[in-house]
Amino acid sequence: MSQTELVRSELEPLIETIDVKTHFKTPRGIARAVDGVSITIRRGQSLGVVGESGSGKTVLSRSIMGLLPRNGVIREGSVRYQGQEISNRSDKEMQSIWGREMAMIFQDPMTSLNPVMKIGKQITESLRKNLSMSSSEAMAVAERLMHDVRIPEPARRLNQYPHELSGGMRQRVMIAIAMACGPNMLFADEPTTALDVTVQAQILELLSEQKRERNMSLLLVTHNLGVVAGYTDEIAVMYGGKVVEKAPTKTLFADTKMPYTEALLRSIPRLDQPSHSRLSTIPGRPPDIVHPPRGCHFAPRCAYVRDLCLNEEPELQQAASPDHTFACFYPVGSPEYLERRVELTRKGELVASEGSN
Amino acid sequence: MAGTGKAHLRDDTNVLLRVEDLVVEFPIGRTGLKVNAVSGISFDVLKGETLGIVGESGCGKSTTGRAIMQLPSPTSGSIVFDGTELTTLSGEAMREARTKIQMIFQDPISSLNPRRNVRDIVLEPLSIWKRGTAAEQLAAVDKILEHVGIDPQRAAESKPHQFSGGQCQRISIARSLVLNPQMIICDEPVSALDVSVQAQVVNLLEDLKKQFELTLIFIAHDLAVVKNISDRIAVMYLGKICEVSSSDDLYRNPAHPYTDVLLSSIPVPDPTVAVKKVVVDGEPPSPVSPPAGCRFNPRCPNASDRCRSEEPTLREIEPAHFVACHHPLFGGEAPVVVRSN
Amino acid sequence: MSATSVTSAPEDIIVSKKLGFGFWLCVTWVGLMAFIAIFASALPLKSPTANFLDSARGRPPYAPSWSHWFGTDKDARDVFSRSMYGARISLTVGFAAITAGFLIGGTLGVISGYYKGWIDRISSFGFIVLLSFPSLVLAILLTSLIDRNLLTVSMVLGLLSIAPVGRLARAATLQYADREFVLAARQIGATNRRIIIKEILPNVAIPMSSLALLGMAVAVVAEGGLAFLGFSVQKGITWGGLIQLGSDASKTLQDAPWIAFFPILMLFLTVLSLNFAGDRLRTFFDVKETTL
Amino acid sequence: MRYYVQRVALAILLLLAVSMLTFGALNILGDPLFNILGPVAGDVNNPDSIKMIALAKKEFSLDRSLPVRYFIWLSDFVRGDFGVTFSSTGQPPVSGVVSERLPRTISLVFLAQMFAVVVSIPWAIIAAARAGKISDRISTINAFFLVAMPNFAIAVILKFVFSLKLGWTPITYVADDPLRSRLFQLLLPALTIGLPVAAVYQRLLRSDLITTLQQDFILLARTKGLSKTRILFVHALRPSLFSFITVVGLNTGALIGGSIVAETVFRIPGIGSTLVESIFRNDFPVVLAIVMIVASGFVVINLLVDFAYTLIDPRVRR
Repeated sequence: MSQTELVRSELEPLIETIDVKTHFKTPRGIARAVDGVSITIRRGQSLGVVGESGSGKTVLSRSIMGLLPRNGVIREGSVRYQGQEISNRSDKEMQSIWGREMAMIFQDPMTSLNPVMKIGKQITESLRKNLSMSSSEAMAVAERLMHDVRIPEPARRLNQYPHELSGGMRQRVMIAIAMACGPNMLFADEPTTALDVTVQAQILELLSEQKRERNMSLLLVTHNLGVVAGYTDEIAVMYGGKVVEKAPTKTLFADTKMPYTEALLRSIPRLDQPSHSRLSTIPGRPPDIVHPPRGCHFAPRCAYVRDLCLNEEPELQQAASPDHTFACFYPVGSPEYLERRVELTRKGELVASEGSN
Repeated sequence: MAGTGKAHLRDDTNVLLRVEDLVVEFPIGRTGLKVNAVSGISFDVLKGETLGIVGESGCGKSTTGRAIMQLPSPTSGSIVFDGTELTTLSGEAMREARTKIQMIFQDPISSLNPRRNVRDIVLEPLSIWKRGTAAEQLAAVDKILEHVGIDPQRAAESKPHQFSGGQCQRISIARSLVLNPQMIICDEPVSALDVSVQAQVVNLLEDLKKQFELTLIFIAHDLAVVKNISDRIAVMYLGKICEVSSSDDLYRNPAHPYTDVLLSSIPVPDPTVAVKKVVVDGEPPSPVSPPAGCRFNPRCPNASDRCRSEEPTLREIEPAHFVACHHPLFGGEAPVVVRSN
Repeated sequence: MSATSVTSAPEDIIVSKKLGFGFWLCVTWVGLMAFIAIFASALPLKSPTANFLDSARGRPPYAPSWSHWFGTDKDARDVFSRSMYGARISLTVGFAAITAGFLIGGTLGVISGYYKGWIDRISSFGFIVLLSFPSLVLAILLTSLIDRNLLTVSMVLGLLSIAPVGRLARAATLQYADREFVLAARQIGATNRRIIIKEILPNVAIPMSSLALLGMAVAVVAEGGLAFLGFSVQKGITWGGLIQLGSDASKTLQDAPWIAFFPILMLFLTVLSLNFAGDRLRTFFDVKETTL
Repeated sequence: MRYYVQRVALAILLLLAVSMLTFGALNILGDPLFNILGPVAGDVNNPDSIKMIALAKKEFSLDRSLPVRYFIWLSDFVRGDFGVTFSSTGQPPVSGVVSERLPRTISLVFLAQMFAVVVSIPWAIIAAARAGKISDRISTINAFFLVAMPNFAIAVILKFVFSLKLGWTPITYVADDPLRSRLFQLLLPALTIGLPVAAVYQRLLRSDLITTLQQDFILLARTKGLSKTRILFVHALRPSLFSFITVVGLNTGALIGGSIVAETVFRIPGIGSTLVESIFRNDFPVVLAIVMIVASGFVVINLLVDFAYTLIDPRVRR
């Protein structure tokens, strides 16, 4: 690859989705799990997808990778990988992409490894299939991978079964499996949610190190804004199957536009607040994706709601800073927002801690 | 006898619960091995206080909570609640004593019987203890449901699965409140909930605590939540208490290396704060064969030979701040104890 | 959290939340059989023991005809009415056996699953001992030693169903006994008795009820097998006995297959209905469980 | 190792309990004296009868207490001495009758089991791979029909169709025929008892496979780029076999029960049909011996199944 080509490929999106919709047919009606999401991930970049349960973040990552079942699922929109349309490919055609080009790690390391297969075989399997390695070659690579993900005594571990390993070790094995064929794109679906906090930090560190060393792109799905803050370049906030705000990480935190993002940030208890500080909450519960509310999906829970929000759905719009989009009629900082804010403060409905920040 | 010490126990007339040398062990099948879930811990809770117990999975925090309720009874140790020793109570007396302490569990859905309607679930304690007439009981249940923000009308008609996780947790709280308990033990009450809902439940607990003059024990792995709700925090590691202090002090001045690790591992939702490098390797060892000496020594950056052989005891390093560590981050080395024998 | 929403969504599609037409059809068939079994003597049926010798048609057995829908057997008895009367013993024994099995096995299972400890060890060993005999062998052994009437045959089959029912009840109880809502009930001061009745039973009973239908199918087949070998109720008309009568000699089976085949059809339809209805009920409740 | 020792100890304990139960049932519910002497046993006024009763009591240790008789019988039994049969043609030892007929029953049960396993596994895999599609639904309905068909009914139907109408298979079993034709004669009986069991296996394995296929580790296997076939056979099959092999063990009991029916219908002199005949003949020692042998075989098979379990599930190994 020549120098110019390399530069071009750095700029070109690795993954690009346009208006992806994934709807499930359920007995209650159609569940709009992902409802028109367009995102772009460039080579070597990491995107954090953040949302509450039911926001569609996991379905989005599986839709991009083409892992969802075909029965009872309505899929629309376009997914491009290195410029190639892949959303219409069959499972069989995707097999050449899975493992080699894209890999995924899951939330629960207890259930994500085959309980009756030795660790070694689980790692070497894809090497042998995708890179046509011999058994001994693959074993040698597997041992190096185990070493890379900092598993002590890799040779011995290769001969063990998953139940003989701790949760953190299993998650490392899962990362080793994902890294085996050197994918360009890694999907990490809540990779640390099931882990203890000290182990979570180790795994996040490992992931970002692997990403850096391999110039790999990363899509990190999580409900924890703290996790994405330190480890991603860009963040997409999802709510009710849609991206409601997307921005480079620093911009998102410094210049939050969407009241939902703001509320989400504020409801996290922070260590630097004195104890017994009143936590700011979001009233109500996440929207029903089968029967979503009219207008802006967040409107029923939003403190800054106005008539327009209840009747019309806001489109994603460009913010002042580049690469920052949000879907709100009265974003944080707008005159209407400030007006309502003054009202709320007067009525004492804003808790003290919200004033600061 | 080397335990984790009792220096932090307070000699106060206001002490509602006093736990001393609590040990809980579970046999593993018939293998002869046992899980050392809790290995001799002591703590006390004053009336109206909130004690936070924090630690990673397997540190024995939930077991401690259940042992107080005698579900199951601890292997040894003393638990004095409101002047009564709970560990020696007979079945019937224990049944009655339990009503004064209530517990809320982690999984809001599993905490409620899926086959009963919600009002029935909240009514159950009153009907067991035959408090008041049927009409009075119903009125009391409706009132408490309103307190926790559940529509009594809906509760009368619905089964638990028709409510969200956060609402189920509110229902659990309502059930624990109807008997007017003095203390509520909250075992990871918000861990299974979304952040936005988590804050609602924490606020609700704070409100109810004031309204009903409750004493709380709040058990969780999330230090940020524990710190927010607690007055005093006990940090547990592998069945032992490492540090006890007021919650603000603990955050400002952690003394035990483990507390420090725990604090710095928490991801901060602010990209301008540089991510701290991981300061600890590995994972907590199995509670089946805990390490000798200080249980944190295999992972501790400050571990010395002394840590590997001698178990540290809790000592006060500044007013109301206790640590069980030979080489704490401040407050000086632990004095070498000369044994009389 | 979000992972469950993904995996549960496709499941919703496959398993419908209705019991469906097939279920009700099966229930109707079993209900009809039960009705006939109970009211057989009051219904306008030919006598099952009467001899319908028809000199014009020569020697019996007679093939099915307008007057004898299912034909007659060698003694010129009406196969249709005998098949109807056959439902009586088959269904009664099936029902009585599974009821006894549920009362004894279910109680033992719930108690041992809830209290665990030595009660559990003893009853579990008892279950394994009972299960160490192939069930038909044990049934033959016991029925051969007793005076075979409706009650004793039901009791023997009931005894056989204790162990399987007990083990299932125990497993179901174990599943719930450690759930938080049981702990919650204990901490509000509920007695063990109350917990078993109010918290455990409603949860165990519903999945078990679908097993009752499956269990009844097994008991009906077992009774048929016993009758076929000659070990069921003495001198009673049962489906198994009718089939045996129609197939004991190769010549009978070859020349007059209707004698055996109509009772086979009745038995088959009944067992199929019980199985199908039970299975529908099981998936129906399982779905409820996972959506909780 | 500890696990194996425990399991063997339990099996021995079980066999003791089973033997006590069988011996007890036959001696308490039944009347061994009547079994030996017939009506003479009740004729206590006739001096001849009294003499015979006394003789028989002595001969068969019936004058001893029940536990003593049990131990005498048990020690004989474990040494292979099953007593003598009460037959009109002298008193041949039971062991001879059993050793002549047992192999037929064993081959019948073995054939049926092989058939059921060999048919059900591919059937279940194909069905699970196409779960929810039309072909799967049809196969599910077929399985339902088979499960609902009692084996005595299948025996009658198969005999009617293949022996009587088509004449493909002989009506009776001829013990003197060469091995090949005897195996051929066992075909219909094996189908009789194997068919419904195959359907039971298929239903169970299919539903376990479907459950396994929804697990996260299958999703992980897919993201590795493995082919569907490899995922089915290498990843999904083995963890789905746990309850399958348990049920294969348990259903050996159903097959043994079925062999009683099949041997009766197809007139095969195996121990199943012998059991029925002996009961009608009140031949107490044969009944006792057969029930014990069958139960022991069943217990041993379930023991082997438990050991097989440790082969496929590493988590059980200690």
